[in-house]
Amino acid sequence: MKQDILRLCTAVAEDAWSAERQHTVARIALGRSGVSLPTRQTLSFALDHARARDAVHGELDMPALARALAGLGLPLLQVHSAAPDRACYLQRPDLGRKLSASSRSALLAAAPAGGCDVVFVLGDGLSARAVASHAPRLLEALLPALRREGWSLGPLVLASQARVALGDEVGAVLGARMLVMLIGERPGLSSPDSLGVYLTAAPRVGLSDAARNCISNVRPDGLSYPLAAYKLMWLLRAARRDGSGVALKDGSAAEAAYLALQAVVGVQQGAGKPVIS
Amino acid sequence: MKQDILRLCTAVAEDAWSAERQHTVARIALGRSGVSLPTRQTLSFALDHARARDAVHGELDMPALARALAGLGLPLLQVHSAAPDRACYLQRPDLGRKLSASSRSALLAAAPAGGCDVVFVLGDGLSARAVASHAPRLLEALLPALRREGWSLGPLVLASQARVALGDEVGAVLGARMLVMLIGERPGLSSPDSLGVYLTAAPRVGLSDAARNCISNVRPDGLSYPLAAYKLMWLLRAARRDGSGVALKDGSAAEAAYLALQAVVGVQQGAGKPVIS
Amino acid sequence: MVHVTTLGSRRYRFADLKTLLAKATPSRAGDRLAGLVAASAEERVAAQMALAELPLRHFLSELVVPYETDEVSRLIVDSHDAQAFAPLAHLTVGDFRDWLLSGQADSVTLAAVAPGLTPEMVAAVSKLMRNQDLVLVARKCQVVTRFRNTQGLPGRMGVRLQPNHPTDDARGIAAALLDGLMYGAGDAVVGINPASDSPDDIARLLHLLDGVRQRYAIPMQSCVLTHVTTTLELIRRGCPVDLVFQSVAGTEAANAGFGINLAMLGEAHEAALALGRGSVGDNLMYFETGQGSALSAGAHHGVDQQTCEVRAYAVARHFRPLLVNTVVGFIGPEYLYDGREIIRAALEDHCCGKLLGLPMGCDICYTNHAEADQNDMDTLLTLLGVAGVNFIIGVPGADDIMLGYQSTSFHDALYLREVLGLRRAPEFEDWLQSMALSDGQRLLPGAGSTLLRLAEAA
Amino acid sequence: MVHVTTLGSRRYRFADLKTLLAKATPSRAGDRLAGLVAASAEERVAAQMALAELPLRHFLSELVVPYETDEVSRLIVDSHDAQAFAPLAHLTVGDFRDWLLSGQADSVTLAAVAPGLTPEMVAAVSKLMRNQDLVLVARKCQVVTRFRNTQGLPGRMGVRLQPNHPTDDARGIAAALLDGLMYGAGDAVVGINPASDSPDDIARLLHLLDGVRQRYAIPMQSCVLTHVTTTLELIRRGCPVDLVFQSVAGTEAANAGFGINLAMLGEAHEAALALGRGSVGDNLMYFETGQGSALSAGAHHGVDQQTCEVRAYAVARHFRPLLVNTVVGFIGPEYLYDGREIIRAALEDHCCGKLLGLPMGCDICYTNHAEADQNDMDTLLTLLGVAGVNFIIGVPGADDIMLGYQSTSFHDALYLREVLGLRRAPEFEDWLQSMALSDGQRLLPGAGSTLLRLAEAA
Ligand code: B12
Ligand code: B12
Repeated sequence: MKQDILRLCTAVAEDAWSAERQHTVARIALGRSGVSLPTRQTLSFALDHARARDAVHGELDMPALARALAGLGLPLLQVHSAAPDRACYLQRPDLGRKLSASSRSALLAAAPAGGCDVVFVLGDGLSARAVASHAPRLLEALLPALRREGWSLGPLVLASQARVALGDEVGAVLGARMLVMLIGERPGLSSPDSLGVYLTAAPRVGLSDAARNCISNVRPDGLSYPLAAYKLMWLLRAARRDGSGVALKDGSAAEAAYLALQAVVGVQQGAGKPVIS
Repeated sequence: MKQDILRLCTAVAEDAWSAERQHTVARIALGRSGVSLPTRQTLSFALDHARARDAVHGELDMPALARALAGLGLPLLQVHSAAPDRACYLQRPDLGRKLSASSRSALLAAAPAGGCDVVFVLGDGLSARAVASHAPRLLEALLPALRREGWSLGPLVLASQARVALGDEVGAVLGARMLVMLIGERPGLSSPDSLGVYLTAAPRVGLSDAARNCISNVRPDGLSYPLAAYKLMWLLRAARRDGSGVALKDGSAAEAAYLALQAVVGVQQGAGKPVIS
Repeated sequence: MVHVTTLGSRRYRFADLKTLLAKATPSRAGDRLAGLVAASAEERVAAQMALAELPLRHFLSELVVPYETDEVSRLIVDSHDAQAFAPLAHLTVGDFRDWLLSGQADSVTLAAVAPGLTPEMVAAVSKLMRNQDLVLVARKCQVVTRFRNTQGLPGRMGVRLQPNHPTDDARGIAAALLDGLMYGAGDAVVGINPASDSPDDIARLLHLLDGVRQRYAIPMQSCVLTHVTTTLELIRRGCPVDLVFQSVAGTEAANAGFGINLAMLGEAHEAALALGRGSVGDNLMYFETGQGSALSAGAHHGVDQQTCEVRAYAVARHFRPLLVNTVVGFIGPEYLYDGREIIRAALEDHCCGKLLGLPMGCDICYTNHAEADQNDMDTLLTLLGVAGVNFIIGVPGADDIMLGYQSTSFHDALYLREVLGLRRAPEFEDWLQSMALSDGQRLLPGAGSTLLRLAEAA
Repeated sequence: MVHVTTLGSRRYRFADLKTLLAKATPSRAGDRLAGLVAASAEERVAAQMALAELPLRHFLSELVVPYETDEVSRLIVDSHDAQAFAPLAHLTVGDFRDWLLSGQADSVTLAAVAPGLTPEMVAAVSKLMRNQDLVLVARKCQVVTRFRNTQGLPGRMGVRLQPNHPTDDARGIAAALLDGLMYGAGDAVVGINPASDSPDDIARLLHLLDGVRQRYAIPMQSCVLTHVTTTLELIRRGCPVDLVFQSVAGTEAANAGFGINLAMLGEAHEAALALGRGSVGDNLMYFETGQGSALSAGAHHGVDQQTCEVRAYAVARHFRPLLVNTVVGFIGPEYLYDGREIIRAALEDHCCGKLLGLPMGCDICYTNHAEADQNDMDTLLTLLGVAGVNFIIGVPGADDIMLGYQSTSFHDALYLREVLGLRRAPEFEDWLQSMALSDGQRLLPGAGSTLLRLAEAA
């Protein structure tokens, strides 16, 4: 990162394939000092690690997220897991999977009569930044298609100190037939803000991960919003028919390839209109 | 320790010199499994470690210690260092070397006019058990001789969360010409209760360890009370003449050898009367 | 059965074998979370003492998870080799440790008794072992496996080249793959974790890897680490599947949480064997495990996480794997809190796996929510090198840009080769030399122009 | 001089070199106690970046402790070898790390530049090094010293046999000495820490050790680790003094706290040299050091404890020692809190000492008030073995019954020899073989009847 401020040293053997760096943000062609990482690389790594550690401890800015979601036309509900704070959250995954008592009552009170087809939960998970940055854009890309197909939508649930399985309880309480959890994945050195999407049909407390499907790495350097929305739409449709989980395989790839092409040719990451057929 | 409950295994090679164990409590002739410690030895070591850890965290039972010292005929004063508790004490040696504000005032109030020849501080140090078990016996062995030689004695100061250098401040405040700190040494696996004795002439805040002398390992498996008292008496006399510190070497060995003989021949550890000429 | 130790005036009581095993375990986050740890250091030693007294035979009668309700327990009991066990049958767990450390337990003998050991026996003895014991015993175990090259030979260590990319982009993966090969990595396997769960995407990646392998005649095996059911489907579709990957855990319920069972694994194993793609051998399963997965799925039955982990090795062992990888720091600080817990767990996993006869590798790694850093990894790397680990992971610059964690870099592997003189799989070593990338042992500076054309290939 | 790093929108400012060095140091208890650590992980990296940019030359002009008031500073400056430094003069600290890791820095070159390095340069570069770098660089440094045998040859490691006893009892010491010899320990030195400060007692111990050595013709050196002034007195009295021991620290004031100065050390060195007792060489000083001692004496001048420690090596270097021992975990958790801090510090000390040309050994140890245990020691032991440590300590069962702490046992040394193939000093190895105690490398089982008579000798 601050590599420029560090002078090159003759003891460093540079790698001939540094041109390959254009194809990936992976730390390739770093060169070596003897067999070891050059000083500039260890320092830039150390800096990124210091920053990633901060990302883990970042809190979800609920009001800001609520503002960003305002335009979507869905009621918002805020809930907390049973983990009171970040330190506890990190050590007690069991609590991150349960609603706090007050959140549970609040949700029960707000549950739509007769349930609904799909509920979205936005959970901080291990990177509040991920959900803050990407969840609104992903929903923007997705909701028009859902509405067009006549899915009934429950409230948007913003959950702090959340684990993936928290969605099971939320979905059950709200009578959702399908639960989509948008959650911050563990922050990596080069990806402090990666969003994971977990889909669970017929959510209820006690489900295992075998009952869900996952779309991962939604972020600018990863899966684009339109593509993620496309995949999710495909999975939602399939899961409504056959249920979610291990048996359901993402078959959207062929169509997605077409979309990817389209994205490369024209549509800016997240800037264009939703493009789901 | 609980070696008896562990059966011998043929894979263990025993050592031929186990008879040597009578000469030392060191862990000799342990045998080996391959090149490694036999199971029974690693377990007995682990048990001792668990117990030594407890010894570090033990607190000084002030009332009991006061009772044990009652017969010595000296006024008792209780003081605390500036380290409020054990956790802080272990991490802040600087605070363990300073009196708390209230202890300082209390000491000032109790200071004998015109000072005194010697003050004894009994500090918990790293093993409260050491000072509780051995300090009273050591003083019993020593005080008669001091009195006989006409040393003026200050109060006995019982100090909790104490480091060696705490004595400098105590001595200065009380106007002691000589300060003896009796303090718990770090607890070892086989010696959870070893007492250290540190002697400082003309104590004042800011002295370095080069200005003191030390008598170490006072305990049943170590230096006996009579011998320790003998050495201390020798050092006190010499330090009164030449000052304490690196330049003063313990020259008591020749006489002590005689005493040691005497101890082996007859006098039970601490059971007999003080034997200082 | 109730187990008791008396220490001085205190009597410690352990209700059953699983409680005894849990209390005898060095403290770690997952067991604390599950409420299974000893209440004091002394209680832990008391449990270890009681465990040391327990005859190995006892483990054949008292199970930690019932036979009736758990297929992993059934596998363990039903496949136990009483004849291999016979020479050890008279030992207690404490004796067993002494025996393992003794000269009697050499590589040949250890391999011979392996089928007679159950995971619980092995977990038990590891709880009495210090870090140095875990190193010393593990390095005596030799587990050699083969597919297109030979893994696990003494004095050698493999590297899994892990060229992940957040969109599974072919150019991005090829760039990382090139980087790894230029650094002499990839002999254990070139294995991609796909971001996608789509069979079409996986198929594309399988063809990419097989194309590179064939074009440059690399004596390597490849793998795309998708769910076993997807791999099975792709085998049926005729895709070039070398290794079958799956995460496995130590109880039936935990495996169900992963969407798998033994029958599924068996089916995939058979299907891949039928392809006959191995050239020097037919070990073709690649399993990953890690302490904490059963607890995380609420499927641990009150058994401590290390014992659960070793039970996962019983699952792996059944399928004669080429590679077993404990992803020790990957699952997170919820289960292994800091560098110290990660290091201890890795040494346990490696040693226990080896004792059961598995080709153990280790993903020496940590996540950014754990209290650990590169220094801890350097420490663990060095320890596992001395312990004779079969393989480690190689990720560009130690930073996995898709999985979001830090593993070991290609440089890290070179460090270990340098300080311990560890060599690569012999077939791969020859290939590197033929490509003028190494002099057989060390990398040649500034070489590799042939391979640079790889980039264009992708 | 003020040092600055800008990271994004933040500007980090470091008032002077000692502040920069302190903030660049991995966090540890003593520096936290002294209020010297970086406020955040990011600030630490910023300091490391600024340090990486600093020319090595700068260290010759900005001192961390003033020349005028500190004799250690004067020693460092006045004994600096500008010619040896010349090849490195153009490097920054960051470049220096790269160079140290490169193939250019081989054993011969490293030995040649050592006199051109100041402690602060070496401390600085170590702060940019990961644990693996500290291992890799240290093992390239070879420091060979000699008295009655040869220490520090490649592939070899010595053991100081430490037969302490709480009353300095001759039988007790002899028993522990026998135990150590039977386990093949003692080539580095047989060194007793006396409980007593009495010259008569010390003299008795010196005669005891010399008697055993002569009676069994052991190619070993002995030492009683009393204060240097006492040793000097005993030399004058004609006692058999092989090695002169002293604890040393990195500032004049800290040394004053130990009751010593450079002149005293010089005097004792000369006096011992004059005895001419070495048979294969005349390295005869034995120094001990440890992070935290200067701070403990309030004599650190705001310099971080690791830099203070490396300055102590400048003191040691001046007297061509046979052995330098960093007693890393001995001083206590006040300065190195837990196993992790102890491990890091030990690797730093070992590497920095070696870079300065010292025969570094390590007392791999911890006290019972520290958060550490045998597992941490196993880990450190293995790392230092790989790093090529010159010697370690051997105490019966790892339990020093006089000093009240845990060090490494004779068994620990055997473990390390076993897993890394490390041999003993050649002269001592021959002796063990002549006594039928070993086959040259491994101990023979059940042997040693000759030596058993030792016990009676005492
Ligand atoms: C940690 C992790 C694991 C750990 C989970 C341990 C734990 N208890 O925490 C372990 C190693 C056990 C694991 C296993 C598997 N994982 Co996983 N895992 C991850 C990882 C790295 C981080 C997840 C995260 O941050 N979650 C957010 C936190 C806040 O939520 P959480 O509630 O703590 O986490 C839960 C979920 O993440 C869930 N989970 C983990 N993996 C998977 C996979 C699937 C398909 C599902 C539905 C749920 C799931 O387990 C956690 C506990 O319940 C992601 C990659 C990434 N960058 O996100 C891959 C990832 C999600 N896993 C993946 C896969 C394929 C698997 C496996 C199916 C592999 C296999 N063949 O067996 C297995 C089985 C998963 C299952 N059904 O349970 C893929 C999913 C691909 C996809 N698009 O479907 C990902 C994206 C990585 C990859 N590309 O390989 N995994
Ligand atoms: C820890 C220790 C050290 C550490 C102190 C580091 C620290 N800042 O904590 C270090 C390694 C620096 C050290 C150095 C020396 N030590 Co020392 N040390 C000990 C040890 C193991 C524990 C002391 C203890 O528990 N104190 C109790 C705690 C609660 O008090 P504290 O305030 O934290 O500790 C202070 C004192 O212990 C003091 N101190 C430490 N050693 C010595 C030695 C003397 C002579 C004096 C006056 C003070 C002193 O330093 C501490 C900080 O101020 C004892 C052995 C034992 N079993 O007690 C030997 C011991 C006290 N040390 C001893 C010796 C000889 C020395 C040295 C003189 C060795 C030398 N040749 O240089 C030096 C210099 C000491 C000095 N004048 O400062 C001898 C004393 C023999 C005697 N009867 O006089 C002992 C008994 C060990 C031994 N037999 O070798 N030591």
